[in-house]
Amino acid sequence: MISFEKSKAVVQAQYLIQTVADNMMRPVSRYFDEEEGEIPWDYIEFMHGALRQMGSASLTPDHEKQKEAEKAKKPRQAYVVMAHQIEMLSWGDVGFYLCTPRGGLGSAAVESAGTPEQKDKFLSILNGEKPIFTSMAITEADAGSDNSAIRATAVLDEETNEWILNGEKIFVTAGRLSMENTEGYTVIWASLDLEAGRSGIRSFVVPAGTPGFKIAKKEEKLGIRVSDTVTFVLEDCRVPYDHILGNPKIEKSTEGFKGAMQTFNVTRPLVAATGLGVARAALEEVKKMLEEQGVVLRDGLPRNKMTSIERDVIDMERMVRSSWLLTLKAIWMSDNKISNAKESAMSKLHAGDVSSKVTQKAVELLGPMGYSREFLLEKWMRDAKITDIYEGTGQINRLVAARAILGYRGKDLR
Amino acid sequence: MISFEKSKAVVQAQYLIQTVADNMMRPVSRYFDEEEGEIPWDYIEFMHGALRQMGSASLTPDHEKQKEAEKAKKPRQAYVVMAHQIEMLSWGDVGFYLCTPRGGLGSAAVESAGTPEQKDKFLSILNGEKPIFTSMAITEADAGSDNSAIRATAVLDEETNEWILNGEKIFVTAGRLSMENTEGYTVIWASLDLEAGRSGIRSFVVPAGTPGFKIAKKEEKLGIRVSDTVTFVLEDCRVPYDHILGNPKIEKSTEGFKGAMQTFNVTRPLVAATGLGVARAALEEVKKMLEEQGVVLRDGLPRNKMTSIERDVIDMERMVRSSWLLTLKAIWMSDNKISNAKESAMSKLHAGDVSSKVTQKAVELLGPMGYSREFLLEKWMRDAKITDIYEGTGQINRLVAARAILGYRGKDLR
Amino acid sequence: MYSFEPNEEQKMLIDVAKRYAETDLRPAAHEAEEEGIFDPKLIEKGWELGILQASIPDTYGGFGDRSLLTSVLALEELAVGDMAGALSILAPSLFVTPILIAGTEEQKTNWIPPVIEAEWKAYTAAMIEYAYDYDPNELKTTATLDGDSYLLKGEKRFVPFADQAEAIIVYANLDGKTQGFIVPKGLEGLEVGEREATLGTNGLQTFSLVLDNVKVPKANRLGGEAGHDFAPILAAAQTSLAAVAVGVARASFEYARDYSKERFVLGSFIAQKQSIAFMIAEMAAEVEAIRLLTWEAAYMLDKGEETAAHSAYLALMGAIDMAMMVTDRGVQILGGHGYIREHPVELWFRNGRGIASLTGLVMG
Amino acid sequence: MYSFEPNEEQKMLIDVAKRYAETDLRPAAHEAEEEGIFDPKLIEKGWELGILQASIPDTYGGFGDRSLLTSVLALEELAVGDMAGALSILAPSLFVTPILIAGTEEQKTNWIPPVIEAEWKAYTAAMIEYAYDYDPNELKTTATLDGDSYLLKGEKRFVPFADQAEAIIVYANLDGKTQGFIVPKGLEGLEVGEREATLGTNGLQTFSLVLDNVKVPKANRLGGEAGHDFAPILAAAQTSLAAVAVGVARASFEYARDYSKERFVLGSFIAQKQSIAFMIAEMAAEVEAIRLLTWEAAYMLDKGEETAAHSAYLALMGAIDMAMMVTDRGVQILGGHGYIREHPVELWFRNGRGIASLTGLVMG
Repeated sequence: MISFEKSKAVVQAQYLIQTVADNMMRPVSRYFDEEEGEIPWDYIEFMHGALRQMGSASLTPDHEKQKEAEKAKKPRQAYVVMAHQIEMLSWGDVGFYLCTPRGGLGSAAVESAGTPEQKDKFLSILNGEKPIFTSMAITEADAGSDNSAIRATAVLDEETNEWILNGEKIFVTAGRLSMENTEGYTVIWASLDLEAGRSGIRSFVVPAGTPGFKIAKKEEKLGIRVSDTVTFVLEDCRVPYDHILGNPKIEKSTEGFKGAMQTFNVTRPLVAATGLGVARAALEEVKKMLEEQGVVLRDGLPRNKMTSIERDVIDMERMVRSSWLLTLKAIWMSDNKISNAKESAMSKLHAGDVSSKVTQKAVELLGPMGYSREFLLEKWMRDAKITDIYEGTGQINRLVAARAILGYRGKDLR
Repeated sequence: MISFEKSKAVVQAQYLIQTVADNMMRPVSRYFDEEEGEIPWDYIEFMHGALRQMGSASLTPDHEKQKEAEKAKKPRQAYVVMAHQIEMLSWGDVGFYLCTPRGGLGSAAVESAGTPEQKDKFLSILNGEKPIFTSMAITEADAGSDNSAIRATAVLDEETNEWILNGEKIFVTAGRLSMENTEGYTVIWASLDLEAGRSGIRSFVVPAGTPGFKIAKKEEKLGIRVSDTVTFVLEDCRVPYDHILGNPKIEKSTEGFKGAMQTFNVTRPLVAATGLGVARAALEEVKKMLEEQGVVLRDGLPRNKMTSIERDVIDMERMVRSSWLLTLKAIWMSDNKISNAKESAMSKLHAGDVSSKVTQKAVELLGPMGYSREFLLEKWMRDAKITDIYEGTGQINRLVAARAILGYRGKDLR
Repeated sequence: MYSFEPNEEQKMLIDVAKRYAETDLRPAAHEAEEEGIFDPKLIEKGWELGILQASIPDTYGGFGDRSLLTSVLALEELAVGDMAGALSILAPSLFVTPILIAGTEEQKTNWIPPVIEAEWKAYTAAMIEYAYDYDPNELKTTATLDGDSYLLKGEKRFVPFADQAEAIIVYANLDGKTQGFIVPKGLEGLEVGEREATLGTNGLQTFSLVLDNVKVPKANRLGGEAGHDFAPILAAAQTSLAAVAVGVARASFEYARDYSKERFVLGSFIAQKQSIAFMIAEMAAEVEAIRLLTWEAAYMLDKGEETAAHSAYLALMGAIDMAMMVTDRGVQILGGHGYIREHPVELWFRNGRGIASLTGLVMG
Repeated sequence: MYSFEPNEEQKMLIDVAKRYAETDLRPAAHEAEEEGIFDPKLIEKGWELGILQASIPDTYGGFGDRSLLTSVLALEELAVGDMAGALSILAPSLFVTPILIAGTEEQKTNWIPPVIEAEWKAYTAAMIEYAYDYDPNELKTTATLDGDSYLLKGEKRFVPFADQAEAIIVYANLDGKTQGFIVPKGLEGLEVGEREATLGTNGLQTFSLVLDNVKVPKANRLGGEAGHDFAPILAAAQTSLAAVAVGVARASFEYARDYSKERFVLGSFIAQKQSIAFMIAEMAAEVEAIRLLTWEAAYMLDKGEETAAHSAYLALMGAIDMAMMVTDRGVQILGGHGYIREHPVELWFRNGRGIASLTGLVMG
């Protein structure tokens, strides 16, 4: 039965996180934007403690609870709750969200592709006393957003039963937090056999402090400056055999790779949610600031009776809302195990556009005030732009969505 | 020296044509739109007579005059004048413009690719007592806008020294006017050797009444209904040897084909001009109708002080004007023999977008009045849409422009 | 808890509407548009699907409770078939639904059953006015109290089936507020004008309607003496029009998608070109986004949520641009073939532009 | 007769500006932005190119006649190098040009030569105000006649080099009309506020400026007793800003174009993908379209055509959206690389958004 009602879990999560956002993010958003490289420990410690206490409201869906719900034939909503959490955290400050411990793409990869044993091992440590970060390293300098072009390698040393990883990964979000500032881990995508193409690609858990691993470079960015983005170099970096996520054998089919790609069906709408959180922040701030300047935004007028500003605000509002519904539907499908390659890519490409347009328009609507760093509007415009870039650019997501819509495979549409 | 001043020739042409538009086009625009298939003989006869008298203001650039100007080192402006004529005719009614005798793409092809003898022969007949139409037939059912995929063939019968043409051409503008209603001709693109690809493609003049030629189908269209669009079928259709435009030998290079493609460098901005004429008509009508309804359109406000309508009108205005300047520059380059593959494709893709957007917005701005067939706004929206489709869709023109910008050849970017 | 899955009843209705749209509406659409009339037999067949009847309680001759969400789901499917056809079939809803929403018990009992229980007959409504700034909340047609009657004065446009209507709900400005009035046929001063000629949707017969001090009994004011709140009626109209927009856009998207997979040029299908494929991906995303926005508005209206009217407004605002963007691309993807009337994309392109101006032409 | 070819003199100036932009401005841009200051030596070097001087008659120390078109051509080239750098170099033009356009002979003789004949010194203007609806034609800063003086009251923002300015043209609302006033440094009530921190263009040092009843002699009103028409000044500001927008956008377009031809992914250069190539084609077309619109405005202003002010306005309106569209795509085409500050596209993206709000920050 179609319903647009928020569950209690969602309402509660939103309420809690909004309080955090108001008190621990927004007041220091500007500071950490200007002081790129500083780590927001206050926020990290607080969130770690809070998430530990909340348990089920963790930013990583609790797969045990999901299973229980499944058994009890109750509707699953872990991902939907998570999407709301992420949206609200990003409404607070998307850079801070990316500095939220316990979550991160590394643990999401484990959750989605790991065996039950791996999940126990790699997800439970998130719940320790000290905050822990995880990250995921896919992109390589020459591969762009195309994950099938990965050149990092993993070779099994049969004597020690260890995987030997070699390669370089760029643009790793929270790479420093996961591997240098906390005792976390990263999930590295590498190939078991370069000749095997997609079918040879697997992901490997590499814990902080593993010999042969190092951080080579820290990027200075347009936005989300509080969140670190780094380059990893792996030189004969060894991890135990059971650190491979998924099937260690190369099958002729590309099922393994496809399985790994499933992760994206979850993460894409979640990334969409980050951008839409920022966009909503910008929309609300614009309305507030305009109101403070004496602008009355009338409701319900036909377009030909509106002012230009009223029209922009209405356009922003419907863009944000419709894009959010698209995102919710995609992630709801994940909760309900409905195949959603198309919907997740669509939500990402749509939210990428919407968050860029809305935040850029927000700056314009406040004139010189929008252009000033006195207000956060300009920051949000910089922050939001990443939505259309990471986890696959808008172009990659159009490719993925189009393939799903047209029933094409990679070779049919490049 | 950069100048945006209209020459006297332009001003005069605009004045004359506006009078024609006001008196002979606009009053019957609606009638001929509703009565698809009827031929506007009054307009045709009038224009033929008028153009005959005017001589230099003919819709086909007078290549003799161009040569004279060249010799005298005077600036050439025949194409610029023509672009203004076409824009103003299309401002009147673009369907009528397409029913203007003497001009047409057939004669443009002769002008651009013919030998001096061919020009004398095929251009002078336009100046006869009775109106004559010409057309150009390129598109084939399976080739889309890609002209290198032409499958129509031309074989030389060495005994009779005639070309034997076979094939089918669709979407021929003014095909019926040129081949059935008047004693005109069409220019058929065909291949001398299907194996030779682009380098084998040539164009051939086929006069009305040539045996083996027939009109197979007449299209009913979204817009430009007064102008006929037909399918040609050629079955062993024979034309004399000297009806081939350009070099009859197949060279290894694709120079021949490229030469033929040069025609588009002239025709693309001219087609852009048709769309921009319609767009200007819509813009002016919107302003007039809004004024009649008591709307005051203020000038010079920053966007954040405008009404939604004021902003739309300003946007329309700057789109039309900037697109027109882009078009003028491209066609000015043709007059001055500056290579303009990039500029001509850019003007076409830009005007295709602009004329669609502006005319669609015009309908919206008048609310239910815009949706009614009482006014011409809805017709212009239908008429304008062809701009982004014929003479290469917006997509093809993006390809052409991108190749020119990137220094790519066809194989580098498909 | 969120859910995006229609219930069983809705799925059945969607199915029925979809099948009818495919087998009856779509094949008849082109001729209906060209001839300016939809075959009455097809309208009757559509009426018999019971889409309107399904959301009228049995007290008034129907067989279900009103759910705008359910109506919207069916409406979208019908509009995928043909917009003019969908609007023709559901014209009586323009009359019945406002009475159901805002009428007195007496009005409901008197007026709804004769419409619902019979064959399709022309019942309709007159909301649209002829101005660039047409605004249902600020109509130029006026209602003035005159003893025991209201005098209606003004001109309405695009009134479906006005020429044969048994009764029409006329919306007019009464002291600054929009109110609906039940106007039976034959009243003095009620003049049906010319058949309208429009950019699209010509299969739906609409007319201008002049009200020259038409005298309507007080009892015919929607909601009786006390009148009614116009907001939920307008919101239903906006949401329904948004659903129609989604249907029209979906039709264009699906047609262009399929065409692009079959159109082979120069060694590949055009869908294999990024330029076409990306357009298609964007069309799909935008259709789905506005679709969900429309669903949400309908859901909230059904629940009577405070911000429901705003949601309906938002959905329509989104639908206006979405429909134009998608139907324009539908034509563009077909290229020259999109410009000829053999393919339906050109009709959808024309219908698509209507969404901006046609609030009040449909109500689910 | 139309022509799109600059004359010889213009070509030379374009060449000079382009070379300086390439070899000096562009390499310094990143550091200037990060440090918030442009190397004064580079500014001095740019000043010595004589771009402003070339459009000041020799009577006032320059070596040419004023041609906005010529200035616009040079300005675009400088802005291709760096927007903040271009604005820094030409800050004195904010002071000189309005005097040249609207000043009395005495004002011209007194004020122009000291600026023109010397090394670069901080002369500037204060037009921008801090409001969502900032409108040069309706300023909130006021000028009131008080005996032999005008009292200026209000707050200005984004005033280039206000901290070191020898003199500033302050624009204020005098009886509903915008008028410029020459305000030398050191007047009582003239308070330079904080260094501004902005989204982009941080290489240009700007400050807020509070005018607390600053007393300016009557003779310092631009145009003297009779005042002046503000329209040509505003039009010059709009056209110049549009030219800067074209420069910034061109920079982004050219960089993304070159990058896309060098970035090899999965067996092809990204420029060989239709999605990238089409973006590039659209960027090129839009940049060129607004470029010509800007040229036309400058040409018409030079000719003193009646509709010139409207053309300038139109050019800026077009430039606002063009700059944002193009610079956003510049980032997008570089993908992740576009988001890091090693590549300049992110700076252009930030500068690009400024065009909407910075009328009065540049005048050629």
